[in-house]
Amino acid sequence: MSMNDQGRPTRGQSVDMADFAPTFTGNRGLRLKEDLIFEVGDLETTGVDVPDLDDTPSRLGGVQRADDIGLPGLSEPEAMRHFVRLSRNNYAIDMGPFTLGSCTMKHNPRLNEKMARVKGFADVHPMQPESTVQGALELIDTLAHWLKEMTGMPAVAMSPKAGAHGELCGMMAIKAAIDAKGEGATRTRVLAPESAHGTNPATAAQCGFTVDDIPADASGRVDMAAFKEKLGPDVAGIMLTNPNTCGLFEKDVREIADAVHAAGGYFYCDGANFNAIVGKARPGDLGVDAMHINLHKTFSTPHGGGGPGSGPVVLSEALAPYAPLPYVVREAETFRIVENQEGDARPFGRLTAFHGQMGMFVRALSYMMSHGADGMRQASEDAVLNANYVMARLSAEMTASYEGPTMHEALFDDRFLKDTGVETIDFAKAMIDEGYHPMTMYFPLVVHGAMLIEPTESESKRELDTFCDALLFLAREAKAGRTDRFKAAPRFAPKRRLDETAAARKPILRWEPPVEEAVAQAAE
Amino acid sequence: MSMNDQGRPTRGQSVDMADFAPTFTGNRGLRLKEDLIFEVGDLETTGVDVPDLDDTPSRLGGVQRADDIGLPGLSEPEAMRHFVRLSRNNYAIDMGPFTLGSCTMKHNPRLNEKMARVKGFADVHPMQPESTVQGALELIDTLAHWLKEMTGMPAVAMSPKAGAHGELCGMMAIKAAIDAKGEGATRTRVLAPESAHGTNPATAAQCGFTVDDIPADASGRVDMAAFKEKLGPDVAGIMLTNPNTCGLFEKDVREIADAVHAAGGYFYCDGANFNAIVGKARPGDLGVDAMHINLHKTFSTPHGGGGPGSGPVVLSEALAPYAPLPYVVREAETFRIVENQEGDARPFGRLTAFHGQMGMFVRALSYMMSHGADGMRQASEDAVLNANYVMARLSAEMTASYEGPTMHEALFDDRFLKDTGVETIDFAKAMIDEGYHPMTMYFPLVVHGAMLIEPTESESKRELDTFCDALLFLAREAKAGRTDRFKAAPRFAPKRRLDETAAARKPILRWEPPVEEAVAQAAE
Amino acid sequence: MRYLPLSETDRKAMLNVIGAGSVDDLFQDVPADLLNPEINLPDHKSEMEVERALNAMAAKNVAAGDAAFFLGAGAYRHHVPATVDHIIQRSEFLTSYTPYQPEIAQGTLQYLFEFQTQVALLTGMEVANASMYDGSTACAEAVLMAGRVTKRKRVVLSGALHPHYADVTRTNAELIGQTIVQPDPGVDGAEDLAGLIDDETSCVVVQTPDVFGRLHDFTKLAEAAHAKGALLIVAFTEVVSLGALKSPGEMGADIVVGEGQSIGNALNFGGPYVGLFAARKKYVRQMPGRLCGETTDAEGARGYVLTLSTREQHIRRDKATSNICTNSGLCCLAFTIHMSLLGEAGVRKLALLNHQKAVKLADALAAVPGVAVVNDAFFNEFTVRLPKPAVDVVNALADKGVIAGAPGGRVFPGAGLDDLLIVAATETNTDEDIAAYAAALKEVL
Amino acid sequence: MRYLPLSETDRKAMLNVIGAGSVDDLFQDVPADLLNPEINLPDHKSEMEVERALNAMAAKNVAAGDAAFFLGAGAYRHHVPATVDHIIQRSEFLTSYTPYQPEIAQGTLQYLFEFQTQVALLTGMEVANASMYDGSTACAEAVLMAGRVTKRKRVVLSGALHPHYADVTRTNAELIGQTIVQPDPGVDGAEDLAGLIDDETSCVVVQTPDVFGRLHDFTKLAEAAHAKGALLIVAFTEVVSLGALKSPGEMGADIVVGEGQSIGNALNFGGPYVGLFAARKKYVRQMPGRLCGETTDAEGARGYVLTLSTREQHIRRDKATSNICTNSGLCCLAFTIHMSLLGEAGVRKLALLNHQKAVKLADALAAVPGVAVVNDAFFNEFTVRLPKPAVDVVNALADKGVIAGAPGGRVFPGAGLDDLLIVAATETNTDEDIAAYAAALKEVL
Ligand SMILES: Cc1ncc(COP(=O)(O)O)c(C=O)c1O
Ligand SMILES: Cc1ncc(COP(=O)(O)O)c(C=O)c1O
Repeated sequence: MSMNDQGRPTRGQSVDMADFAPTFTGNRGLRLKEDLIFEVGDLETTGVDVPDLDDTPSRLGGVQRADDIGLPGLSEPEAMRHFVRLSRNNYAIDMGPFTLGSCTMKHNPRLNEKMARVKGFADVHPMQPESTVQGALELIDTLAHWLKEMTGMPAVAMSPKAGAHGELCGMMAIKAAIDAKGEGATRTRVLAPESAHGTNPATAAQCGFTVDDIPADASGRVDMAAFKEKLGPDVAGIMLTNPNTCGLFEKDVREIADAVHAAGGYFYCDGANFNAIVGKARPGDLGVDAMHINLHKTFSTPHGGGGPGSGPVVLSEALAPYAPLPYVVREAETFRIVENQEGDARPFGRLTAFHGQMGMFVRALSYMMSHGADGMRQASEDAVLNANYVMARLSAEMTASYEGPTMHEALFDDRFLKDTGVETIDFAKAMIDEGYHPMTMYFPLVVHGAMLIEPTESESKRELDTFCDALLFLAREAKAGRTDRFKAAPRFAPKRRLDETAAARKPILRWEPPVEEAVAQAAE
Repeated sequence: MSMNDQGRPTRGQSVDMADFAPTFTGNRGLRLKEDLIFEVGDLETTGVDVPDLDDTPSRLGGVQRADDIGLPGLSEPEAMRHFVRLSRNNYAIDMGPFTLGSCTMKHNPRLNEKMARVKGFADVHPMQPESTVQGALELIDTLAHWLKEMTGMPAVAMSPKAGAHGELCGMMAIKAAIDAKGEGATRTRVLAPESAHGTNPATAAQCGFTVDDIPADASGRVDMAAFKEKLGPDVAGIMLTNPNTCGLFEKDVREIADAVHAAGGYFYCDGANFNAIVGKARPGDLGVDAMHINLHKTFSTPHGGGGPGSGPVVLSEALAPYAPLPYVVREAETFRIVENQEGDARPFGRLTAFHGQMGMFVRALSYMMSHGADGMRQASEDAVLNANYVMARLSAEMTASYEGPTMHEALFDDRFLKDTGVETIDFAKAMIDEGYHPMTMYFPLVVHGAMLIEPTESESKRELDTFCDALLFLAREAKAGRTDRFKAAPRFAPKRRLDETAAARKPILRWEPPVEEAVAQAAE
Repeated sequence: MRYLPLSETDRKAMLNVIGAGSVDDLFQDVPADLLNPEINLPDHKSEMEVERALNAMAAKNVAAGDAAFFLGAGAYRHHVPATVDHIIQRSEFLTSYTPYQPEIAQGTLQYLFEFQTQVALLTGMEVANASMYDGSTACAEAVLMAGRVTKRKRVVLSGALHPHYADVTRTNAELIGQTIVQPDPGVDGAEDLAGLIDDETSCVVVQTPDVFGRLHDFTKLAEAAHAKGALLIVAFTEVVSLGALKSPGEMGADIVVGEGQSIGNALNFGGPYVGLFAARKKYVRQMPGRLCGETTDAEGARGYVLTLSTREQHIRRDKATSNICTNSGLCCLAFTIHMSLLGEAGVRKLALLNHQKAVKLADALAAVPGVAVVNDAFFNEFTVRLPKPAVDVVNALADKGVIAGAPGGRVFPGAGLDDLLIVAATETNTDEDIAAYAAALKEVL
Repeated sequence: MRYLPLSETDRKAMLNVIGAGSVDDLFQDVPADLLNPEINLPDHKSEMEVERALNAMAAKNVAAGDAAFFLGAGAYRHHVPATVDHIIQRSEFLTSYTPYQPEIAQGTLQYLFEFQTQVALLTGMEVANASMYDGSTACAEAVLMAGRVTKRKRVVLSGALHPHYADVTRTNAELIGQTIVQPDPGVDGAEDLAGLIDDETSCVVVQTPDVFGRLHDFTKLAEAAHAKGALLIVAFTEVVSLGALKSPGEMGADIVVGEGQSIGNALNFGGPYVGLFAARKKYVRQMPGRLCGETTDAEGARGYVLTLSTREQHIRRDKATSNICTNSGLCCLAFTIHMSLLGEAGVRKLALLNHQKAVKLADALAAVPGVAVVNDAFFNEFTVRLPKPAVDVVNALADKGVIAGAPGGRVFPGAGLDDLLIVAATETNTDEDIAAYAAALKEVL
């Protein structure tokens, strides 16, 4: 309410051209331009005082570097300013709703950051003697226990570095299990819904499988008839996201699992949407053989502008023996890290150097302990409640793709924009002007001009109401033919709309010294 | 260069009204509005999980609180967002030049922040047994040693909490010394230049002295004739800032010191401008009896939007005995904190609870050790070089008040704006649109429409060049009669120009519940 | 040097533009014989080296968190949410100056407005300022303010006022000819302050919880003071107590001052802390320190500015209400964030939890032979009487990893209170800490 | 619960709007008998309690900084300036997603562009991507890429390639029918890799400094590989070495992969780290991972976007060059900041300082009776031969507060290299650390 009172009524009028005469610097108040480090720094300047060298003779055996690398250096004040200015051109969860569907952009507690920086976790080397890392191994074992409890699965592989890496881990375990049965040559086909995230088919292919799409039914779920059609002795398994990428729970999941198992295949579940059901339902009860968990989604480790993530994979009894190296075992009061094949374990190999994303493990366990069993269930309920609330409110002007109730996401398509000349991308860019990060656009592929909204449990009702009011306003504007607002968008962002086509046509992937400089350098 | 290339040429044209149709939310891209916590939170919500209470019976003896306090609570995600959004409406050193004269807004190294948070410093109580705080006392003693070395003074009082508090400390010591000589009743007049910072006369008055202004001569320095005129048996001392608030070094400082001493008075030096001469000249050599040092200026402890600061005061032999309690003494290998009168010390009293701004001491020592004697001297030279460079470049269009060379500040007045209709404040607000925090305006009072620029050593030549180009551009615009740009400024800041007169006329100093609410609450 | 952007090339180029031959030419006004003195200090060091040196000093201290910790006496160890320290380190808050340019300082100004409101609500007063250095200087400023309001020069202090607060007040007030009247400190029986108030009295300064942890209702004293035209100034050192106790405003206080460190701020060996200062609105023009007020901008949008600055030194100079300039900005922010996180529900629960821990501690210590708990009522701090000097007991316990409290002999030197020990408990104390304290105490007595 | 904004009142109001009776009505698609399972885990905890529990675990580890530390073998302990950790914790960097909306992600995109350029310069290559998970996965991806480029399936690995890199590569490559050829690891004599390259070979993968710390110039090997139409892939585990050594690009490498952890990132018990991936421009369309490119906005202003995404899974699905999605964003930022602070002057000096520390360490250890330094040339890591199994020596030294290095028996289990110890030194080692190591080693041998 008072939000709308804060002078907006008059803002429109008061704007005249004088208000927008360009500035000399190109800055606009607190909106600051910043050049590249290559334009700010130089080869002499440094922002680090490295202690002085002595005359110890070098033993580099004749392979030392001859000429300049060409790296600019910035003094500490210049570097601080450079990166702070850059940061201010970003949107972030800490600034407002970040409703990217399938990304679970929830609040990132700072307690997690604090804990991950405790020297006993951050300043420990992965190859230290076991006696000096018992606490680290205990933490991994404890997190593993929590993950197994929450999923109802008997085993978990901790080393995958992100969701897609977890998919690789799970599908490699499936491949190993198939090979162990001597069916490696024959079971080569993996089923996946058309709505699947790109990493699913990419992963299957990277494991040497062929991918076969399953169509969706009218309700946005797996078409059971078509699915059963496709089952056969050459089927290695199915990769299914549940709740699926339309935000819907696959009602028939148990039947799907049974059918796949009956056909001799395995059930890989993409756990990216686990946030909808943590504490509400256990993948283990649904017949899942392998599922990755994006700690950087469900368990709040920060996305950091694209990573790092962490993708532990829970495994069924059938796949557990094939879990990759290394893994932690508890023996009475001590913990051991197993780095080589042992006993009757049949590890399919190694996925990464060392033991996985310890920094993310600490954060995730900090999140899980803070919420506890009760808090995690409540979080899932709130995530689902928020999504259904958004679905209910926005349906007044926007077109929901499927019947509710939905789970943690609300999926809309562009039917409500029909004949307005406004497309999903224009609508998204107009949201930027309103102070919001757009929802996921054009995914999943099964609906036209998809807009997939995932509010997560971190949004308050107050925040969601303003968000919905703004989207309803934009929808009405579009229908009223005010297309400028959309085609010109974003108008207030650090940049106007960027030309992605030009970028791809002749890619400029790095800074190159301006020609004069280059010549000068050559001349030297 | 490339800064100017980044599309500005076209920016002017491309702007049409559609670009500025108001948004629904009132947000503008990453410029986000945010209400008060009282409008965001409520009495039920909390962002802290306080462990549960048990049934231990209370022993509050009947003075427990009856009704609500009325404090809104925010969940952690809401609180994070609230304060992050607020923060984005601030300008800061980390964003660009912050050339407030007399404020020494230099780079604040993050190493200092890291060190101040080490548990051995941050999580220590001021009343712990001495055996458990030897390191803390050592740090205070070490910093004291560095400060005495840099100033050439024999003693230092560490407890003052900021510059003005340091002034109080120094003037109280002077008062005590005068009283000790039995001249308390007669020596009641303190001399201070008209250009003095407001805290100087305020401090003198708070110590029961009367203040007598000394005029400035044509060169911006103490008018020696007038000064000597004013000396007499009733003079307690002089409060002189050196370099003075015009950024000039008081050439005759030694003569001034000698004259004051000859007259039986003391020389208080306001050390706010110490950054100009650290390692270049020592106050002790200039005849100073007391000088406060703003650790939050000269020694880089952050200003934090108005504090906390720290203002240790170095003292001459004459004043040392009157230093306030408490103070640290080293005895062989151990340190002791003296909290009560001892030996022949004659402490004038106590200035604050406990021992002073430990958190700032750690930061300042971290700064001093990092720079070392060589680095601090270099820093002062660069601060002075930067100021003279700005003075030289800006003099092309702006009117410098006094002959150079100047010290760490460049002082301009508003003569160059004569007849343009643009005043110092308008010029300052136009700088905001260009992405700069204005310089100090209308201080010192000795020149008309003062603009006092202190770049500090933290600015690179590149940054200063852009800054100077922008100010020269604005000066030309003003002279060319483009007054809109100035009167309408700031046009791009989070707020347009704010009405300070209205604020003072009927002050609203706190949030009050909207009437309906108030009624409702009463009704309960 | 990592902090200095200018290269030698830059310096030469700049000297050229200036027209100076060398940097020292720019220092020509400094007496030549004093320029570039010999400085006996080491040269610059790398981050690594500085860290090593400072960590070595820090390692010589016992961090409160590494002991069983029960010390208060004006500074309290509370748990501060990680969010607080994260936010106050935002560049925009940490590295900004006093908000002299409100259009680009709304972040700071809005939280100051929120801070002032929170403080007014907690203390039950009409207005609060944007902070003082700490509780003790706030107390001294309150007494000076009372002098301005009443034009009187006689000050009555309670004997149970934190002695540092009393000393700071005395140091400031006596300097301008005010006289201080104060009964001796003591834990037995109540002091008759009303009886000390006369027609020359500007104010009476009291504290609750007082330095011994005792709780008071000053309603009657307020009436007595007002009857004589004097102001009642109520001080506190533990702001968390306001979550559980009747507010000074309700008791009729005219000015309320206190220490805000407990909320949002670490112990920091005594500073920086944040002084809270609240008063009745009618006295606002006599208040010291900065005030943030609401206004509108050229477009009619709500915004905030520093206001009523005609009270302040930069305008009023020697007629100013105080010489304070820089205050406790960032500590206010920490306070505001922590208090916003707690909210009504959180702060009240936190206060009660503190009280419950103290009650448990009191019972545990009372069970130790020879130990007597003095207070019948208290919040999270109370006083015990020991069979031997508390200083020795505290030192002996420190060797056993227990920081036991503030000895009467240190808090009130020479006042004959050496057998008293002032003990505090907070939410950070575990039941194990309490048991460990009691056990160790039994051993050393 | 502190992280959940919805109040019970909110929940009821929202259910009304939705038209649902209870939250579980929204879960109607979940088989009823499986809804709300019993979960055997504790309920929510306060910050204080979580901190206590996690700190207790951390306390059971020996932090590298609390020991004399000389372990490398793929992860290196360097001093990271405080500025780096401050900046990566800025909300705008920490809590943003992959820059899918470039207009409000220029902060992330610009540093990625700077990162790509820094990596290209360091490796001496034309282009670099926006990071992989770590050095080992980058290595595997490089081999898969070589397969796509050459359409061949035979891979030659050096025996001195970090065994984790070799294992990860083998695990990925064999899965799609590639065959791996690799000589046994050894420190005596050079391996004849050129001789192993045939017309079926897609690539040869080598490392310098290699896992034993030996230095190589692969110029000849590059020619041999190219002569057979195979690609040369050069890996490294210590990026700081590029400040002192001839770049792989200069040697003729086609793809360069390595671990970037040393710059800007802590040890973190193995992760998160940052994989560096650079190649010749002509192969860019076969590269895995994200690429950031320059473009202009509607006003002609320079800006950055993710580009060439037709290589990636979200567009190309099962035909993608890799399945990678989330990469090491924030670790790239840490790398970019630290490298921007160092710059040319800093990184070269840092590299030489590391080398000098290692030379001193080598001399100190060589002086211990029974110890032989294997390498004649090295950067900051080298191998010593001990008179007894290195594993036992390392454990014995751990008890003396020395983390002595990586035992051959752990790095190459069952390869008969148990008497080897791989030792690293960096700028963080003091001369006292080095002396302490030598002294302790003498004792335990
Ligand atoms: C449904 C789904 N599966 C898999 C992934 C891949 O996870 P990651 O990015 O952690 O590799 C994502 C991430 O966006 C996703 O949304
Ligand atoms: C010249 C001068 N003297 C004294 C002061 C007061 O210092 P502080 O703000 O630390 O109290 C200042 C601060 O602005 C100043 O500029």
